[in-house]
Formats: sequence, C-alpha cells, structure tokens
Amino acid sequence: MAKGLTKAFKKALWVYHCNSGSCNGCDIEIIAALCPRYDVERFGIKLVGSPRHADVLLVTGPVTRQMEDKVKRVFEQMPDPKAVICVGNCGNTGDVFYESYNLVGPINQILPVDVHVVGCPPRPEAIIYAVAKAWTKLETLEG
Amino acid sequence: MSQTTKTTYHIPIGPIHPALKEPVYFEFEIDGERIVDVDVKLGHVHRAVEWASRKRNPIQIMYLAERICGICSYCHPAAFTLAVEKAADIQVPERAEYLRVIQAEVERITSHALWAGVAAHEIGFDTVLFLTWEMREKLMDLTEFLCGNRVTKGILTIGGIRRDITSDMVPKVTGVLDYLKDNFERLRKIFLDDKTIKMRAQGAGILTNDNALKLCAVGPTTRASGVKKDVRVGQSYFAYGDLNIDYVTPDTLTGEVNGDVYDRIIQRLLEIKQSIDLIEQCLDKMPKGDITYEPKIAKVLNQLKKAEGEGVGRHEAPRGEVIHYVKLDGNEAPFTWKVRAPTYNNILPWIPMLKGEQIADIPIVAASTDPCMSCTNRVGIVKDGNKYELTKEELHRLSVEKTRRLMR
Amino acid sequence: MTKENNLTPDVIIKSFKDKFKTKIIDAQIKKKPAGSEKKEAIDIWMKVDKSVFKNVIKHLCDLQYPHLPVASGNDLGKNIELIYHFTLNFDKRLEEINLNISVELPKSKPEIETICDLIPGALITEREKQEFLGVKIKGIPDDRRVFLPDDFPKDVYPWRRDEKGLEKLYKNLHEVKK
Amino acid sequence: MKFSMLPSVFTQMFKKPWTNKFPAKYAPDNTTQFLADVGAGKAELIPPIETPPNFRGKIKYDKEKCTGCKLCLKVCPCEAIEFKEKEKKIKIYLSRCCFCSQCNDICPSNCLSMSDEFLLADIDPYSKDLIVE
Repeated sequence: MAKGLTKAFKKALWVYHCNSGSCNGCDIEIIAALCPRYDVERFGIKLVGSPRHADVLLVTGPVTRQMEDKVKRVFEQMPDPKAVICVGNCGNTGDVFYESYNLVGPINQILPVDVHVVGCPPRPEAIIYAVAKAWTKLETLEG
Repeated sequence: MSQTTKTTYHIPIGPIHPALKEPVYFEFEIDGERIVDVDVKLGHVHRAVEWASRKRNPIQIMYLAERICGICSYCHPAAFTLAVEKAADIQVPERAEYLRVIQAEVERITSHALWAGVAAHEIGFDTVLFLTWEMREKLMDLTEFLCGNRVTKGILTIGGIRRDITSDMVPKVTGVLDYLKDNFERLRKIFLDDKTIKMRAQGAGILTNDNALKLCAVGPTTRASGVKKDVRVGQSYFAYGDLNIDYVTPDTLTGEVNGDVYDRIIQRLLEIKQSIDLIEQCLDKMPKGDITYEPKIAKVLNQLKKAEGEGVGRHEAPRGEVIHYVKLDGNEAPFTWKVRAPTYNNILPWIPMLKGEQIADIPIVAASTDPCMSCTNRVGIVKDGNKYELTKEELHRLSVEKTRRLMR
Repeated sequence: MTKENNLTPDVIIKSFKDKFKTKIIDAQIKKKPAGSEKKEAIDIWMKVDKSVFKNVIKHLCDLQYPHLPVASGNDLGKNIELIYHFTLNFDKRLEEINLNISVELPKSKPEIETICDLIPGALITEREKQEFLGVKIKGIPDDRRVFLPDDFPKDVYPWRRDEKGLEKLYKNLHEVKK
Repeated sequence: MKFSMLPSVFTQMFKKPWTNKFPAKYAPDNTTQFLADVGAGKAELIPPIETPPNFRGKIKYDKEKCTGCKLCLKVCPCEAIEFKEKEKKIKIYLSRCCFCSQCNDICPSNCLSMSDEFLLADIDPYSKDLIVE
C-alpha cells in the first residue's frame, strides 16, 4: 500500500470475512467479536456483505484446493488500500491439518497477509488486539 | 402469436459467504420466484481428515476429530472415544460417564442458542441475534470455566475425561442454569408468540414424516417431522441409560406435528429445556470415583498400540447423530477411521424442503436444518444475457422485505 | 413398512440365517454396558456374501425399515470390505440395535448393486464410496463426485492403502518454516 | 398486544451497557502513541475479560527440568514441538500449537505448563516472540 493514507482510513475499517475451509470455530469468534459483549462496532468496524466495500479481509481456515482461486478472486475484488488479517492457527500454519492432499497451504502463500492471529480459536479480544496491531501498521503508511 | 416458452433460470449460490457459514455450493433451477430443482455441491471443506489419521495415534486423532466442526466440537471426539473404547474394550469409570453427559448437554444448549440467533438474523431480527448470543456468552464463559477454552473443549480422552467438576465448581454451573431457565421464557415468547415469525416459519420448508424416514434425516430436523429418532434415548451410552429421558417432538408443546420451519424452532427450544433438566439430573446423581481409567497417557497409548478390533461410536450431536467407525489392527495408527457428520444425512432432505419455496425463503429454510455448512450470499441471476448479482445484502433485504410485507 | 414389535438380536440373526443359510458367513453379538446401571448397547456384526447382498437388504427392509446413517469401507489389500451400518428399533427406549452388515468385494472388480431404490437416503454415502474407494455402484441414480474437487485426477482413490497417485498432491503445510 | 417490546426497551435504557471496553472505549487517534503511553504507564489499558483458573493459553517451558525424553513430541497433534538435538531441549512454535495441553499431561518431569496469556498476534507467524524456547 502506497504512502499517503488519510488518518480517517483506520477509523472505520470495514471487514469482509472469508471462510476458506475452516471448521468455523474462528468464524464464530469473529461474529462473537461483533456481538454486544466485545462490540468492535465502537471502533467503526462493520461486517459487510461484499468484498467490494471492504477494507480488511478476515480469512480463516487452511485453504482447500477448491477454495484457492475463490479466495484469490475475493482478494482481488477488494478496493486498494486493503489489509488481510489471518484469524486462527489453521490459516497461519494449518495447525492440525498440516499434511493433507486437498489443502494448498497456509494463507501467506496465497495472499499477502498483514497480521496473523494466533489461537485455536483466538478469543475475540485476541482479534481486537490483532486489529490494534493492524492500526499500528497502517499508521506507518499515513502520509 | 408469441408462444412463450416456459424456461427455468439457473441460479448458482455460494461458495464464499460473508457471514459465519461454511462454503457449500447450491444450484437452483427457479421458475419465476418458485424453486423447481435444487442441486448441492459439497466438498469445499474437505480437509482429508480420514486420510491424515493414518499416520497418527488415537490421542492425536482426538484433536483432529475435534476440529472437524467448530460449533459442535465435542460430538466428534465423543463418538471417536466410544468407537475406540468398543474396539479396544476399555471400561470407563462411572463418574466420567456422568461428566461426559454434562459436557454434551452444555454444548447442545450452546449450539441451539447459536442457531436461534442465526435463524432470527436470517428472517431479519438482528436484535434477537444479539439477545440469544448474549445468553450464549454466559454459556461460553461456563465452557471456558469447565474446559479452559471457549470453543475447542479438549476435555475428552480415551477412557475418561480430563477435568473434573468438583463440588466448589457446581454453584457456578447451577448459576448459569438458573439464568437460562428464567431467560428461556423470554426466548420462547420471542420465537413462538411472535406473529411475524409464525407467518414466515409456518408452512415453509415442509419435510413430511415419510420423506424424513426415507431420506434417513437425523437430529432435530427429523424429530420435528415426528420421527422418534434420538441416539441418547435409543441406545445406552455415557450415562444416558440411567437418566429419565424421552423423545422430544413438537407435539409435546403444540399437540400436532407438520414438519415445517416453525416446528424445528419449537423442537430446538424444547431440547434446550430437556438439556437443562438432564444436566441437573446428572449433577445430583453423580457418583464419586476417579475420572479416567488410566491417568498415564503413555500407558494408554501402549495399550491401544496392542489392541485389535473394530467399533462403531454413535453420539447425538446438536445437529443429529454422529457416527464414527474405527478399526484397530495392532499398530500405532488405527487401520480405518470413518467419520460421518450429521449434515451428510440432512443434505438430501433439503431438496423436498426447498422445492416450491420462493428465493426469499432460501436463507431461513436452509438455516432451519441448522446445517453445519449452509450458505447463501451472492445470488447470480442469469437473465436474458446480462448477469447481475444479488449480494448478500440484497438477498437478506429480500428476506427482510418479505417479512415486512407479511407484517402489514 | 411392517412394524415388527419384538425384534431382539437373536430373532434378527435367526431370521437372516434361515433365509440365507450359508451365505451369512458369520454373525456375532457384542454388548457394552454403560453408566452406573450397566445398561447394554447391542451391536450385531454380520458378514454377508456379495452375491446375496441386495436381497439381504430387501429382507431387512421388510423386517423393519432401518435407519442407514453411513456405509464405511476399508481396503484389506486383496479385497475391499464395505460395511453398511444400520440401526433398528430406533424409536424404542434403550432397545436400539446397531446392525453392521459387511460385504467383501474383490479388488479386481469391486462392484455392488445400489440400495438407493430401497433406501433413498443412501445416495450420498454411495457416491462417497465411489470416489474414495473406487467401488463401482451399479445403478446409482447420480454418480458425480461429492467431496473431491473436479480437477482431482480420475483414477486416484484416497482411501486405498496402496495409492501412489496422492504423492504429487500431498502438501506439508509446515515446509515453509524458514 | 401491539407494543409488547416497550417494557423491555425502557428497562434496557437504564441498564449499564454490557460491553467490556477492551483496550480503550473508542479507537485511539494514534495507536502507536497510545501503546507507547501504556508501556510507559501514562495511559491505562482496560483489561480484557479475565480468564478462569487453568485457562489454556500460551505455553510456559521450564528449560532446566526438561530431560529431553521426547514424549511430548509423540503426543502433539500438530507437530508444534521441535527437538533440538545438540542441547537436548525442545522448541515450541505457538503459531502451530492447537493449545490442547496434552504435552503438559504427558510430560514426566512436568516442565510444561499453560499460562493464561492469550493476546498473541504478529506480522510473521514464525517471529521470535511466537516461539517458546
């Protein structure tokens, strides 16, 4: 992402969640982060229905063979200043499914990932902590 | 004389989904608004679990089994331990059997609460989603208190259970149960007495009793159609043989069964009540004693290495019956391990359910069977050449619009 | 579907034995007590000859309409064994019986008739056997693949023990360490 | 009745919101600055929801007690533990670990234990502070 990001970009990060074959433990924790108890909406983070309106792509799961090109297509459809957060160890290193004939590898081989969230599944606060790390990274790009 | 040929449109749905659902791919043949034919393509979540188990010993497979489905992460290891214990002929102490029942029922309530929130969200009631998930957060705290992790419990081991519920932990459990009981009435009023949910759910996605039997549907989906099929009642495993438990079908509340989405809502609410009652029975009937037949895991592994035989483990998961088949033949990794998640059997009933429904009903009917992988997000309608896509928002708006139209 | 009421394990085995005589290779009953009152879960393991498999299932359906959750299979080197797991009496408290019918097919020509006409629910598990074990199911209504991707090589069957085709697809996600 | 939700709306209005405002009530303008202040003790971080006793979080490894018996390698489901031959010690990759604590139970000299720290996120999955030496 080129320099010259406005200050307001990180104030309202719209999030698109993409499940590339995960066991949906991490997906539930993402939705739990949106629910009233952790409420990431106070940071302006909203789940949107289409990658075309999203700034951050939340990817979960070790990418299965059928989902590889679909995950890439979703990534390309996102408008440019974008970030990718990989939630859960499955995406970081495929924790329990580390050897298989139908998986095509941790997500950082397919997409440029900005922040890896460790945990199986990570607690909603760990996801908020990862979003804070993403802010610090975005701030380095602010013009 | 323009003779209009009746053509059906072909709608692909999926497989990427913005909300929590897993990727599955629907192909609908629709005629106007009515669905003529449904075709489901699975396999987007195929992580070759059974194939990977050939190089691992049973303790490692336990954690592979736990991550097959994130929401009901207790049912697969439960069926796996039952199968291994039958194959290797291991006797589990009684206290562990009762503790296993408590964990199974806590997970069932958590999963049904999650489903209730998602179903309400599909119809358009987001506040009910937040309300049921607030109740679910209390249950997640209870699970974290009992097992150490909110979602993947990791509490089962072969021949017993890893964490005990000591007497000073019991008040916390009963505290959450009391909170559930007085909230249950609020939930029942919201779901069952609400005029709009009745309009949307009654008569939608009907699965007749005969179809449910023929297509071997399992779990709440088939019990809502009046088929008395529940592994906990039919077979004696864990400690279900000692508790008084009976089949739960919607007619216990409304006196008649017609197998539509409304009955599935009733079915799941009744099962939450039944699970609360089961946990209380277990808490006061729990015998003393140790919680695993062999605390040293290394010794368990050696014994399993020498064991031979095959076994079938069946457990009643929140979505239906989970069945595992394990064949041990005397070396470190089991010879075969076959997993069958409940949603396999609930795929075929989708076809009779969805036939004749409108597009706007797809989300609620698909979500009513609480599939472990359901999806709708972008509906691409190919109409006279130009392809335009209804995003999840529009599909959701269609569904909400229909609710508003009915409300007037 | 006839509703036979007093189906006990010995009644079931006797009714199969005297109808198919030697074709039932062997049948054993296993019981496993559970809970403090030691109530038993009943398993019947039955080996059946390939030639008579279809009318064994027909006979079972007349006896009592079973619930078929799944058919599992394993590769025994020379031949492939398919095990159909049925349950009977599933609507009576504590009387559910697991009936596991296993049939062995030669690996050279693994073929078996479909039971989708008797039990329509068996379609998905039969399609899965076709793609994972390479068992040809004669007369299956729709034989597309269920779980494997379309670009998966045609004659590679992942559950077979001696499978060579998987090596080039295999990927260890930890290789990317350094 | 028509307005059945009104009573609960009013009760809800006077209740304290249930949200636990972890790290701060709203997004700080400059997060790096805010984290630096927290480090320096000037700003105060609202703690996350506290974890129950024996929560399964980041693994703690007591190097001296470890005898290098490699039992934990045998039982780890995700190959997250790597054995260093020369000094007979182990190295645990947190980005591979599935936090099942089987290694704690099987370790004869119980040098492995689970802390309750769970805020683990980093730019690179194999970075230094995600590996327990």
